[in-house]
Amino acid sequence: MAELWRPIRKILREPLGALGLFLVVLVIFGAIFADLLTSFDPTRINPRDRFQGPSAAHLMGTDQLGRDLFARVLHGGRIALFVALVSTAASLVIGIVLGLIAGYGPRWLDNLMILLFDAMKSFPTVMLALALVTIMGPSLTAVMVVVILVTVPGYARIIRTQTIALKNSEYVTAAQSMGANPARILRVHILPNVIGPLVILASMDIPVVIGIEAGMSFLGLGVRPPTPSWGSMLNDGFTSIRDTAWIAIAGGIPIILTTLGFTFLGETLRDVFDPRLKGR
Amino acid sequence: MSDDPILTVRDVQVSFPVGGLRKRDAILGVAGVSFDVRRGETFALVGESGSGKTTLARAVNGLQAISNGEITFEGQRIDGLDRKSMKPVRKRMSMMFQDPVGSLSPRMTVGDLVTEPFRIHGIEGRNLRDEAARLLSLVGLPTDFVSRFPHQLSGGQARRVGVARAIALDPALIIADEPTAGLDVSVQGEVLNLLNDLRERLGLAMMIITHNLHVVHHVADRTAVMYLGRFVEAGDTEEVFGAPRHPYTAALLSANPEPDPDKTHDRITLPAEVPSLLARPPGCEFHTRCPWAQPACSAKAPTPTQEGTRAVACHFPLEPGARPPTQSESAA
Amino acid sequence: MTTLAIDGLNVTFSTEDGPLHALKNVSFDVPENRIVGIVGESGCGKSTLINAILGLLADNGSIDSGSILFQGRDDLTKLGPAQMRDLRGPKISTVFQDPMGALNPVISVGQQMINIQYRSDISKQEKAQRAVDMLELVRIPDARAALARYPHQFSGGMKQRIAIAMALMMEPALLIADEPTTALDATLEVTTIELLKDLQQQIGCSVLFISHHLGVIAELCDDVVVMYAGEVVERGTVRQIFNDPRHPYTARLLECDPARQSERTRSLPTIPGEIPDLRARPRGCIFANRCHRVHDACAAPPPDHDVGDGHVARCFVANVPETVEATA
Amino acid sequence: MLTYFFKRLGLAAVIVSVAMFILFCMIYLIPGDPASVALGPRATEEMRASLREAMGLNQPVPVQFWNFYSSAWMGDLGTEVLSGRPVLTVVLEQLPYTLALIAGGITWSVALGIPLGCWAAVSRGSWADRIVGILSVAVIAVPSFVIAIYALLIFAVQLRWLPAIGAGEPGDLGDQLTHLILPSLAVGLGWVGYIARMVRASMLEVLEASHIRTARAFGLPDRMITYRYALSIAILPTVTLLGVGIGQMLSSAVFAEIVFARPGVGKLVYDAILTRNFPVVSGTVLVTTVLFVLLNLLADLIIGALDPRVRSSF
Repeated sequence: MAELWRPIRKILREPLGALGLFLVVLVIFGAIFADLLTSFDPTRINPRDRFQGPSAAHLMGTDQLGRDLFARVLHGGRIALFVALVSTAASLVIGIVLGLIAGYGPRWLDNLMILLFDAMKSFPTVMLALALVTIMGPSLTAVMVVVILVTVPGYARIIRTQTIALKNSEYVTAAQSMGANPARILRVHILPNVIGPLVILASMDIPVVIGIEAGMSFLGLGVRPPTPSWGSMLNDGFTSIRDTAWIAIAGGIPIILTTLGFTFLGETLRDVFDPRLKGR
Repeated sequence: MSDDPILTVRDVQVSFPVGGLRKRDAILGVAGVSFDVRRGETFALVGESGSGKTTLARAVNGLQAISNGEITFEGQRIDGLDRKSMKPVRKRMSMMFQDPVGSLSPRMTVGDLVTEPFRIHGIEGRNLRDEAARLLSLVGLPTDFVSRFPHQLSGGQARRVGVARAIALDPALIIADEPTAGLDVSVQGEVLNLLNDLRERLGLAMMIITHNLHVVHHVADRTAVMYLGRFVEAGDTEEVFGAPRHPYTAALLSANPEPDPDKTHDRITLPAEVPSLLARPPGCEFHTRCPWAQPACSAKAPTPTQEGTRAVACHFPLEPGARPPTQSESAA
Repeated sequence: MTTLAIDGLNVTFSTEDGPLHALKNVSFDVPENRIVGIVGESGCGKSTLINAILGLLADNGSIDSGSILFQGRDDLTKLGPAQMRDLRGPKISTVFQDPMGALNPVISVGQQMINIQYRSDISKQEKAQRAVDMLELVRIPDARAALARYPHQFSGGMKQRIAIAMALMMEPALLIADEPTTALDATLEVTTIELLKDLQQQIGCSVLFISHHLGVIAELCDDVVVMYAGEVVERGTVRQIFNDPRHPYTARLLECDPARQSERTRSLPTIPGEIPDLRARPRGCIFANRCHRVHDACAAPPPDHDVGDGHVARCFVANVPETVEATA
Repeated sequence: MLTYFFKRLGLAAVIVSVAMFILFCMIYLIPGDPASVALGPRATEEMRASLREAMGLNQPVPVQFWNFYSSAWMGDLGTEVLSGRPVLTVVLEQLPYTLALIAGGITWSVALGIPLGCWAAVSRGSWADRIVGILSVAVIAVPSFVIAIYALLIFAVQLRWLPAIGAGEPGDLGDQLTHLILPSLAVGLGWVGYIARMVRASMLEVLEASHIRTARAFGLPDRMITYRYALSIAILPTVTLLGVGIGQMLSSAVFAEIVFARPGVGKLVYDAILTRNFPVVSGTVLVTTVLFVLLNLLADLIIGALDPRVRSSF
C-alpha cells in the first residue's frame, strides 16, 4: 500500500497535480456512479420539458428533446473515458510492438515501417476520420479506429528511436556478446527502459483522445444518437447557441474540465517520474 | 603461458559502407590484421581514436562481421558463424566494454547482472544467489552489493561488476576494451591488479584494447600498435617499449608526458592530423605525418617484416635512440 | 603582484539531501606570469572552483566565505554580475574541456571571434584581421578562409586550438584552462600543451591549468595545487610537489600513476577506499579514512603546515617527509 | 543545398504515394461498397451496378489502384457527383480560405508563442514562468472546437464585438480580416501553448550547453547570448514542430469552418459527407495530405537554411 501511496503523495504536493487528480477523480466518480447521482434517464425524450434552463430539478437544464443535461453529462463521461482508456491502451500495445520491431529488426523493415508511419501521419487527423467514417459509417468503433490510427505511428516512432539508441548502447552490446538472443534483449534490456516514458506520454494523450471522440461526435461522425456524448451535446447546443447557451455550456464544461484534469495530472506525473521528458 | 595460440587472427578486414544510395563505396576500419593470442598471456592493442582497435575487438567477438580473413578460436573457425552457432563460443570468450557504468543494464541489480550469463546460457543446477556471492567476492566487492543498481556504484565498483560478469562462465579469453577508461588514477591500479590476479588464478588469456601506453607497459606480455586499421608494429612489450622500431610507435611513446618535472622531453612531434579513412594516403599511410619520411615512403606500401619476436611495417625502421632529422622544420 | 589570490574560500550547494560543502577553506595564489596546475581526481572540486572564480556557480551554489582577489584590486566574490562580465573575456578568459561543444554550432567561427571583441572600438575589418592573426598563431591552416566556416567543419584538435585562440585574443591577464586536452588523443595532447606554453610566454599571462593527468601537469606547470574532496591538501612549486610530496594523498597519487613506475610491475599501487560524502564531512582530516599514516591526532582538523619556501600541506605530519616508509 | 532539396522532394513524393496507397486501401478494401455509399439506401441494384461500372470497381484491384494513382498524379481526382465539375477545381476553389485560416493560426501562435516561451525561459522559476507554463498547458489541453464555440458564444453572440459567420465581403480586405480573427484564434490558440512550451524547453536546454558557458566566460552581453547565441538554435525545433502542427491546424480548421460557417475545404468535405459526395471526400483528403507534406518539406528546407550543420550534411 505504501508503494502506491508515495507517488500519490508526490503528486498531491504539486498544486497543479492535486487539481488534476481532483478533476480526474471527479470525472471517473461521476461516470461510475452516474445512476446513483441522478434519477433521470439520459436518453428519455420528454417533449414537455424542452429547452428548460438550469433549475433545482434539472441542474444543467434540458435540451431540445427535453432530456436532462446533467444526466447526459454524467453518462457522456462513461463514453469519453471508455474510448480514451481502451483505445489508448490498444495504441500503446500496438505502438510498442511495432516500434520494437522497427527499431530492432532489419534495416529494410525499419525503412518500410517508417515510411508507413510517416504516410499515416501525413493525413490531417480530421480528414482521416472523415474518410474512414464515410466508409464505415459513424460508430464508436470508427472513433476508436481513428484514435489508434492517429496515435500508433507516434508511439511506434518514439519506441523505435529509443530502441535504436539502446541497441547501440554498451549494455545491449554486452548482452549480445554474452550470447543473449533478440527476444531476451528486447524483453530484459530494452523494454523496461523504453516503456516508462511512453506510458507517461500516452497518459498525456488521453485528453487528445477525449478531444477526438468529442470532436467526431460533434460532427455527427462518432457516437450514434441517442447515446449521450459530450460532443453531440455540444452540437445540440451549438445549433441553438443564440437562444439557449446553457446547452452548449453543459456540453463544453465537462470536456474542458476533463482534458485539463488529465493534462495537469499527466504533466505532474512526468515531472515527478521522468523530468527528462520535459517539453516533449 | 604456452606458445599454443588460443586465438588466431589472419588478414582480417572490416569494411563499412559509406554514402547513401550508392553503397559501393566502403571504408576499411580494419585493413588486414594478423595476430595470435596465446593461452594465459595478455595481449594489448594500442592505438589512438579511429585506429580501428575497438572494431577489431568487436570483430573477434563476433559483434562485427568481417569482410575478409579468418578468425580461429580454440581450434574452431568462428568468423561468419550465426548467432546460434556462436553461442557456445561466447561461454569461452567474454568481453568487457569501455564505459564501466554504461555497460551495465540500468534497471538490473548487481546480483542479476553478474548471473546473467548463467541465465542466457540456461545453465541450471546452480544456485544463482550463491554464484553471485562467489563472483562478487572474487572481484573484491561485499556480497551485500547484490541488491544495488548500477547508478549506485562508483566507476571502480561498476568496473568490478563488469569483471565479475566477464569471468562468470570461466572463459578462456577475456577481451577488455579500455578497462581503465573513465577511472581515476588511484582506481586504475585496482582494476588492472584485479585483472592480472584473475588471469593468473584462472589461467585466462586477455586481450586489452587501450590508448594508454603506461597501462600497457605494466600489464601486457605482447603489444601491437595500430594506425589507420593496420598494425605498424607488434612484439614483446618490453622490446617495443625499450626500442620502438616504427616512427609512429616512437612518437606515441614520446607523446606520453611523464610525471617528472626534471625530465627533459625531446619529443617527436607529429605534424598534420590523422588522415581520413576515406582518403588513405598512398604508399606508407603514415608518411604524411612521419618526421623521417622519404620519397620512397609515399610510393610503396611497406610490408611487415619479422625480426625475432617483433614485426614492423616500415621501409626505414628506427635504430635505437634515433632522433627525427629535421624536427623543427617538419613541426612548423 | 599576484594575478589571483584565493583565500579561505568556502562554497556550499544546497541539495535535496542537505547542504553539500563542495569547497572548504581553499587558499592559493596564481602569481603573475606563471602557470599554476590544479590536480585532483573526480569529486575534488576542480569545476566548482573554476565556476566560483568565473562567477558562474549554479543557482543552488553559494560562496559562504573567503575572497578571490584579482590583480590585487577586485574581490570576485563581491562583484556584481555586470562588473564580473566586464572582467570575463578581456581580463579572465577560459578554455573548456569539451572541444566539440565549446563553440556555437550555428555561428561561423569568424563571427564568434568578432563578437568577442564587441567592447573594442576598432572597425570590423580590423577585428576580422585580429581573428585571422590569432588563428594563424594557433596554426590553423588557411586562417582567412577558416573565418567563414562553422565549428563542425573542423576536427577536434583544431576546434580546441580555435578555442585557445579565442581565449587569448583579448590578451587576458589570466587564462583558465579546464582539462583542455583530456578529450584529445595523446599526440594531439602534447602539441596542444606545447602550443599553450608558447602562447603563454608570448602574451605573458598567468594560467590556471586544471588536469587529472599528472604527466601534463609536471611538464607544463610552474606551481601545483593538489585538491582532494574540495580541499587544497598541498601546494608548492612543481618540483616541491613531485619530488618531495608532504601530504600522504599527494604521495600516494603520484605513486599510483603507472608512468611513475619505471620498473614493470604486475601489482600497481592503489589508494583503497572512497571519497567521503561531502554532505557529512568528517570533523578531522578529510583523507583520514584512506590514509596509511593516520593517527589519533587526525580526528581534529589538520593545520595548513608550511614546510618552507611556500610549500604548504594540510597535514599533521607534513614536516616528516614520507621517506621509505613501507606502504604495502 | 540543391541536392538536399531534390532528396527531400523525392522523399515527399514517396510519402504521398504511400499515403495514396493507404487511402486507396481504406476506400476500396474496407468492407462496404463505395457505390452503395455514394448512392444511399434508396438506390436500385441497377443504379449501383452502373455506378460500379463507371467507377471502375469491376476491374481487378491492382488495376483500380493504378488508375486511381496515375490519374491522381495527373491532377484528375474524379468529378463531383452533383455538378459534374472536376473535384480538383472544386477543392482548389475552397483552399485559399483554409490557407488564410491556417496562416492566421500560425500568426497567432508564432507572434504570441515565441516571445512567451523566451520570456518564460529567461525568467525561469518566476511567477511569470509558472503562469505561462500553466496557461500553455491549458490551451493545449482544450480541443480547438470547444474554443471555437466558446469564442463564438462570448465574442460574437454575447458581446457582439466580432462577426459570427462567414468569411467577409469579397474584395473588402478589412472585413475579411475581421472575420478571420475568431476562427484563426480558435485554430492557433492551442499552438500558442505548444510553441511557448517548446521554445521555453529548448531555450533552457541550449542555455545549459557548454558553448553558452563559453560565451558567458567571454563576457558577452546577456542580450547577445540570449537572442543571437541561444534563440537562433532554440528556434529550430519550433520550425519542425510548426511543420507537424500544420496537420493539426488543418484539422482544427475543419471545425472552425463549420462553427463559423466559413467557406473552405473543411466545410466542403463535411457537406460532401452529408450529401454522400464521395469523390469530393477522397479528393479533399488527398489534396490536404499533399499540402501537409509540402509544408513539412518547406519546414525542413527552412531548417536547412538556418542550421549550417544540416546544410552541409547533404
